[in-house]
Amino acid sequence: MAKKEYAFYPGCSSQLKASASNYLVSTNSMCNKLDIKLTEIPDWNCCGASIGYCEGGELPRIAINARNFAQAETHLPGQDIVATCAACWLSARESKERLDASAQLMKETNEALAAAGLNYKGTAEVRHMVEVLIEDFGYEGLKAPMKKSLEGLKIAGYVGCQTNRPFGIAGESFENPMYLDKMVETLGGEALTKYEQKVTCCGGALAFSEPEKSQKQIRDIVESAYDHGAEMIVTPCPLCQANVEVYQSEINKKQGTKFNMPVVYYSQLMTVAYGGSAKDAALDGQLIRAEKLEKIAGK
Amino acid sequence: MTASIATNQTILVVGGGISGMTAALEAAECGKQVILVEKTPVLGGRTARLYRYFPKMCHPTCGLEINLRRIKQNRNIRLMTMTEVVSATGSRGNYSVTLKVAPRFVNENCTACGKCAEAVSAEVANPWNYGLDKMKAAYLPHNMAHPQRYVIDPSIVGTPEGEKAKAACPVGAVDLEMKEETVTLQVGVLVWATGWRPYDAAKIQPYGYGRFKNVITSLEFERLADPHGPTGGKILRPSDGKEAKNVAFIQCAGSRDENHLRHCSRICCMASLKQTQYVREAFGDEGKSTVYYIDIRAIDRFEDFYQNVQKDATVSFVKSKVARIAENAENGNPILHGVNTEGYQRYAVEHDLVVLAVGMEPEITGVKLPDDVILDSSNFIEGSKDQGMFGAGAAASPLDVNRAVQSATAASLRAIQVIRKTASTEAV
Amino acid sequence: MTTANQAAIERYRNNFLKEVEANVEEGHMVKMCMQCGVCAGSCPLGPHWTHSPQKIFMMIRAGKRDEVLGSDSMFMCTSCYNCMVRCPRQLPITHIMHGLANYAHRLGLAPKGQPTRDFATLFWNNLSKKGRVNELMLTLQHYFRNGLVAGIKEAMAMQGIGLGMFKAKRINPMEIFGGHGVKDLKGFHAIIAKAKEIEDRKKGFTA
Amino acid sequence: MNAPATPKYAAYICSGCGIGDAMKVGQLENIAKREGKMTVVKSHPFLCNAEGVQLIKDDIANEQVTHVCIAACSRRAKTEAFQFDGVAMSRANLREGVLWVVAQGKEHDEVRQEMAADYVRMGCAEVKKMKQPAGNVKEASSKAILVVGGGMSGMTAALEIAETGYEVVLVEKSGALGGMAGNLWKRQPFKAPYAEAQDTGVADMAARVSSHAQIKVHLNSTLAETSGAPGRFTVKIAQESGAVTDVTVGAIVQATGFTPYDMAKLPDLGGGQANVVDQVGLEALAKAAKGGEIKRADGKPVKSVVFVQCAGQRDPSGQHLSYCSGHCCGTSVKQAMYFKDQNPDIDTVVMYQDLRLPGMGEDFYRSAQQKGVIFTKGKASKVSGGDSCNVTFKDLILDEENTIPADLVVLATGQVPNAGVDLEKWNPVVTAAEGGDEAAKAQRDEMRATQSVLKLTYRQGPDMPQFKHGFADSHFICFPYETRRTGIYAAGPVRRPMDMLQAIDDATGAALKAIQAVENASVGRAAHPRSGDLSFPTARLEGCTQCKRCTVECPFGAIDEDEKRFPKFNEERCRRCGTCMGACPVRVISFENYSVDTVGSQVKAVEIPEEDEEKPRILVLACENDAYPALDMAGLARMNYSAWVRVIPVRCLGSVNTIWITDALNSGYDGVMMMGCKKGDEYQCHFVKGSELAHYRMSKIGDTLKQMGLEPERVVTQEVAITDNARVVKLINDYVAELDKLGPSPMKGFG
Repeated sequence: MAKKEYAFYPGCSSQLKASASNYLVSTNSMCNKLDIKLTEIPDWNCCGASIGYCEGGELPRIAINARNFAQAETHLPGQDIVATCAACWLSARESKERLDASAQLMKETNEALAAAGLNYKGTAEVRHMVEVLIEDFGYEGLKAPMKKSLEGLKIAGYVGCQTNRPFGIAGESFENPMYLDKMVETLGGEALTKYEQKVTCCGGALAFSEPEKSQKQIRDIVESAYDHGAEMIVTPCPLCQANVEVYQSEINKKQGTKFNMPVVYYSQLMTVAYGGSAKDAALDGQLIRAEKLEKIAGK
Repeated sequence: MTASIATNQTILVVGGGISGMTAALEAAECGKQVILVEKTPVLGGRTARLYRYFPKMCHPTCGLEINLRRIKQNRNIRLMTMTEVVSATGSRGNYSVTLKVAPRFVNENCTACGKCAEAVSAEVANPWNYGLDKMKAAYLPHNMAHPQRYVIDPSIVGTPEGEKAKAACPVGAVDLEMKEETVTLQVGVLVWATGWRPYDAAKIQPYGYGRFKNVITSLEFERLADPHGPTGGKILRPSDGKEAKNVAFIQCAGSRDENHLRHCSRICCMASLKQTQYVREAFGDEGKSTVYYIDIRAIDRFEDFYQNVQKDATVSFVKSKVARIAENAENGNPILHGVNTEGYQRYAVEHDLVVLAVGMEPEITGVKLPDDVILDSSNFIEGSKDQGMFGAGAAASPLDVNRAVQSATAASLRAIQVIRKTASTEAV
Repeated sequence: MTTANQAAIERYRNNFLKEVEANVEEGHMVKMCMQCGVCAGSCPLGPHWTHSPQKIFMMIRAGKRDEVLGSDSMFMCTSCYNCMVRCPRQLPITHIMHGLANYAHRLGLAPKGQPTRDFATLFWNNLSKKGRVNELMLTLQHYFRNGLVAGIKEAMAMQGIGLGMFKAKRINPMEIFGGHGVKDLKGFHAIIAKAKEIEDRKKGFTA
Repeated sequence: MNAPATPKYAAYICSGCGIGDAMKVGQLENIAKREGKMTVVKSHPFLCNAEGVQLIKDDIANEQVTHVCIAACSRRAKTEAFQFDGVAMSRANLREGVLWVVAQGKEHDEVRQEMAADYVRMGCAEVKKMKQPAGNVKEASSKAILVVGGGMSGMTAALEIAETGYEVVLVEKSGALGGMAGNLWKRQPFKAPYAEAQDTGVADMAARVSSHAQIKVHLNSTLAETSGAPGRFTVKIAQESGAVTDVTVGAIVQATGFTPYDMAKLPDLGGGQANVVDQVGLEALAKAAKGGEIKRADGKPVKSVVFVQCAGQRDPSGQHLSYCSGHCCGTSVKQAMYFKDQNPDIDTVVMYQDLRLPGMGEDFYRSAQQKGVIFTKGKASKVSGGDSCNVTFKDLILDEENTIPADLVVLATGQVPNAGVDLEKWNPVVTAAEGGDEAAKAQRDEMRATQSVLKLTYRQGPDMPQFKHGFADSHFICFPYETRRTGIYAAGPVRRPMDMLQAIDDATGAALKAIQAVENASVGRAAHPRSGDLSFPTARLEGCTQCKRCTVECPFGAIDEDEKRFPKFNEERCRRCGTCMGACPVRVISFENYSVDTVGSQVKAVEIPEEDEEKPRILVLACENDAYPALDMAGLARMNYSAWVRVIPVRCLGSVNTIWITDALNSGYDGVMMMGCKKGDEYQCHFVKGSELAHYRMSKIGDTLKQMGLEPERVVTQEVAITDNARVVKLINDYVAELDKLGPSPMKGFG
């Protein structure tokens, strides 16, 4: 199979020593095994994220996303832009769709880009890594590089919001997307398909500004995973991962719970199933160690 | 084969529900030749599967009985059941229509004695009850089935079960050798009275139809309330067979929603108001109905019915499109989440059962409609460019029964006019 | 007639709707709401608001300018998009909420000290400084938003997490001195400045 | 039809479907021969198949059989097989009525056989009293159709009828065609994309009507008198000038439209104030503006407008209209667009409680929102006028009282049907007038002259009976066109509240029904629900006591009184329900194939066992429309009911003559049960009043029973629905148990 090439948009959190560095590391390992070549968009910038709305406004947010597109079009022509971060993907795709839909907006955006000598033509496609995996490889294709089964591992697939809404993965429902479950099953693990908090919001950026309210969300997400007998949670979103993993200790402290639920990325599961080491899968990047997964990696 | 039973003076009515029967009968009773084609083994269509009609709370089978009596005695109508239109070509006054006739495996000798059903043990899902229960694979579709002839389900043809049915028939009516036939007819005019089907409730994801057993559609609820339905008329919920005394009705399930159906399906408000009275009928003051709505569309005299239901202490109204349904894992109760927009009250309420008032979609799937047919944005039939084909009833617009009958009667006259013009052209 | 009543009568006109249509992101869709309330029930932070989106839309149509623009409701948006995908009229509710918050913020009418308002401002300023988010600085600035003492307290409370992140190599103390950023920072800033200029001109803000 | 002069009776007994296994068919044959006095008696193992049917056909052809009793399955089954032209036929229900409902097993053989034997006796007895109706072909029958009203509905009906090849006489009260539609600036869209108001098309339509060769238009005209019946209505058309034209028509479409509810009755909502108009008033302003700036009566341009929906409608208090007129939400949306299309800066608010735009109306609603029309869910409590109006209302979403100022307020008032005289009000006046009350006489004449539309000379009043709120239809779910005056059909908003699109469909449907009516009348065929029935009632006037019960009770006003005050049957108006037959105390009214005798002889044909046999007999008179099918379905479901009952289907409980009941009780039946349809406001009786009349008559039968020394429980009346198959079984079995407690009828042995 020919190598598949994509323009990679890792986003601010998926940089080395950033909060989702384990996502970056495991993504790279996973892509190696799948023979995917990711090339970072040269000099990419932050997407603005949703929370940028307040100060950023509409056009500046779209313009900075267009800057990334322009860079990709220029330097990686013909390659789809692939994001791993839910917020990056959403901001980018939303910007792209709005630019595609409005000639006026396109004009204004290019006026802004011109200030840096750039131009966006509207050719690059914006995709999420999960879309690449499902659409370009398919579940059967994802099975191919498997070296180990995740047999016996009970995993709650937590999809969260922004990889799911408003765009989502083609063919999946907003209320009960099944792709994480299918991925887990593909890798031989036990998917907890009835896990009902799979699309509950973790609070997003409000984890910072409204900790009480967000932690209530997080508590529901973790508690339900326990109720269904989960041994870990898997997610495709760095903010979901961070919020759900990091705040468990806070919740324990405040509310007397004893949460200790590992939260991993699908890329980590795949790296392990594809025979990668715990280090390849960046399992050392977990605040709550995914011991069972480490064990399989160590086998 | 080409049948010579029709000419360009014949009106072909497609669909044997209330609209199709009406269109066919009204034309036939004006002396016109009509072929009435029905896809299923029996006449009656969707209305025959309703327990009661609003607003009179009378039974659809009552009107069906009269219409069947009219059809049985009217020699101007030729009825073809288990027949579907495959294609229609030609133009006003001169259409060539290809029909596919599925085998019933029972011929006209059948006396509906029921021996075949006694002999057969295989069961199939019962479409009359929307698959809520099973029936024998040799069956009379329902009590008032017309033609009053049994049907052998194709699944047992060629099996020992099929042979059992054949052996049990005292009058040699079971014919397992029947084959699908294709028939071509020349007709002058077509009336599409193909009716409607419920919007696929599973597509309304937040409501969990298909995921939560105690979330059902309004059509399924009709069958639960009907003494001839799967529960013998007891309102029992699917998850555990317990009496569903506290029922939520969710309006606009699919309708008035650009994610689903753009149009308002018109009947659902009245249908739910009616169904609250099923709950009252079953449980008296113990029953509890809650209607979640955007606008209650109880148009014209139906308003009287609405006002009466409003007076019923067991029924309450919440102006809210329910946001989502969750399930109480312990008791299987659906939990409705949303906000009452009148004054902004947040709720998370458990009910025994949720009934989705699903919207109407035109039922024209599988038919190769001629290019001439004009459809509106929701695929209802507006008419045809050549004015030789007409939509009638719910195929033409989301209509309640009395408006469907009105529409079918009108379509019938328009069809007669085409026939008349064809005749006068030929006479020249 | 009382002045209050007179004022209410004056207010109950469509002018605020026009203002919103002109100046708020996707504001032209506000008029398409049919008051079903599905958004109100779909919001994860719904219980914490004064006004639901659907009610805000009605208030806009009723001309309740001060109540809307002074509300903290829009700042409760977690950008989960639940409301948006369920809206039967396909209103881009999330964007309208962002747009209203932005408008209120820019007009200076948004509630002072509203934590999400502050954090969101912090976030944008952080990312626009170097083109990429400096997570450490963002966190610290957030903790110290209410002054040194409160900041130390909050930071201390969270130090376990910080330590864990450090151990997991998911935080870099060196970021305090710079960290990630785009190379063409000048160009990046020029784009933002230009975009802001265009937008402000359109929306009637004088820079 | 050329029926042979000498009747010849034949009975055919089917032994198929297990009848032969469970019953002694030979004995049944003997009964048919000896007791039933049938000339030809044959049995067949499979009577409904081609061979069995041929057997009967051969006898009709070769043996000159004229009367056939088929003892097989229910009369509702195998009807296509057992269809013999020109032959009178009865059906003895051995399958659904005996085999399937009597408990299985040897121990029930005796009662089963007795039941079957009685049904054979009854079938034979009935057929002997029957004549095959030939129909009454009317050579001079008129096929022209009168359309009353020249609005959208009337013009549509006229054109549709004319296009189908029938002559039309159209009478319009005003000087021009167009009616209410002619007052409109624009109409709502009928087709996708449902986004913009459309030209009404009235002018074009009026031109087509006026120039149509087959339509004769009478403007400035009203009906002065309508007499006759379908096929032969004589109508006096009076012009404003006083000239009267007589026309003969076969059927009538009443498309007299509506009047807007009087705003003056809504002073709280500003009715009567200068800058408050109703929707018709707004159309006038829009028409005057011709697409330009809409101005108020005082000439001031309208810069803000509020539409108050449901003004004087949906009112549960009874003070105003209780119903919803259906069109007004759409009309206000359209009218709001008049303003927005002309100037988007005009503030337009539609204040509604439930916005009612069904079907594709949702697109129209969206389009108005797109144009900037504001929709506010609120209930207006007060509109104060003056140069600027203030609408005070409760905002139902924001949950607060509020006030909006507006240059103009439009009240969406409802449709009041122009239905003519309300017979509920007419009847007491007439009764008083006939009693000699002079004031009542004057009032009657006044009502007739000023309120009536049709001015029918019918005994039962000058207009169609109204069902509810002044609207004229009856079976408005399955058979919405069925008014209670045969051959007269309501179309458009006079039938029920409706918008223009529906009125067009409605008028087209009514046109068909009118055409059907003239065709039916020409061959003496009944209209719905006994469509195709060729029988008709005749009366032996020599026995008539002029009690008028038949004329008063006929649900369809079919019977007038002649100069000698005898009932005058108008066959073409008759629906063949037999209510007159049931009403007649001296039993002089009968149909060829359904009479006091056809049923009475069945009642008497049943063999009544002696008291000591302990075999009670119970007569069940079951309405053939709902109760009889329910009994059949009980059979189909193999439910068992008591073999003591003998069921006779009747056309309608209204046709039940009390003589059948007294005859039955006299001859030793232990009880009589009647099963009919639901009565009352939500009646399900196919003949509207039959079931109610039966209940009423039976409530009076107590005295007769007392005279006979019988308990009142010996006669019961039940309301039964068609789905009640389980319930009819229970009703029968419970009644049998009750009668068992009562003990045998003391009349036994006297019969």
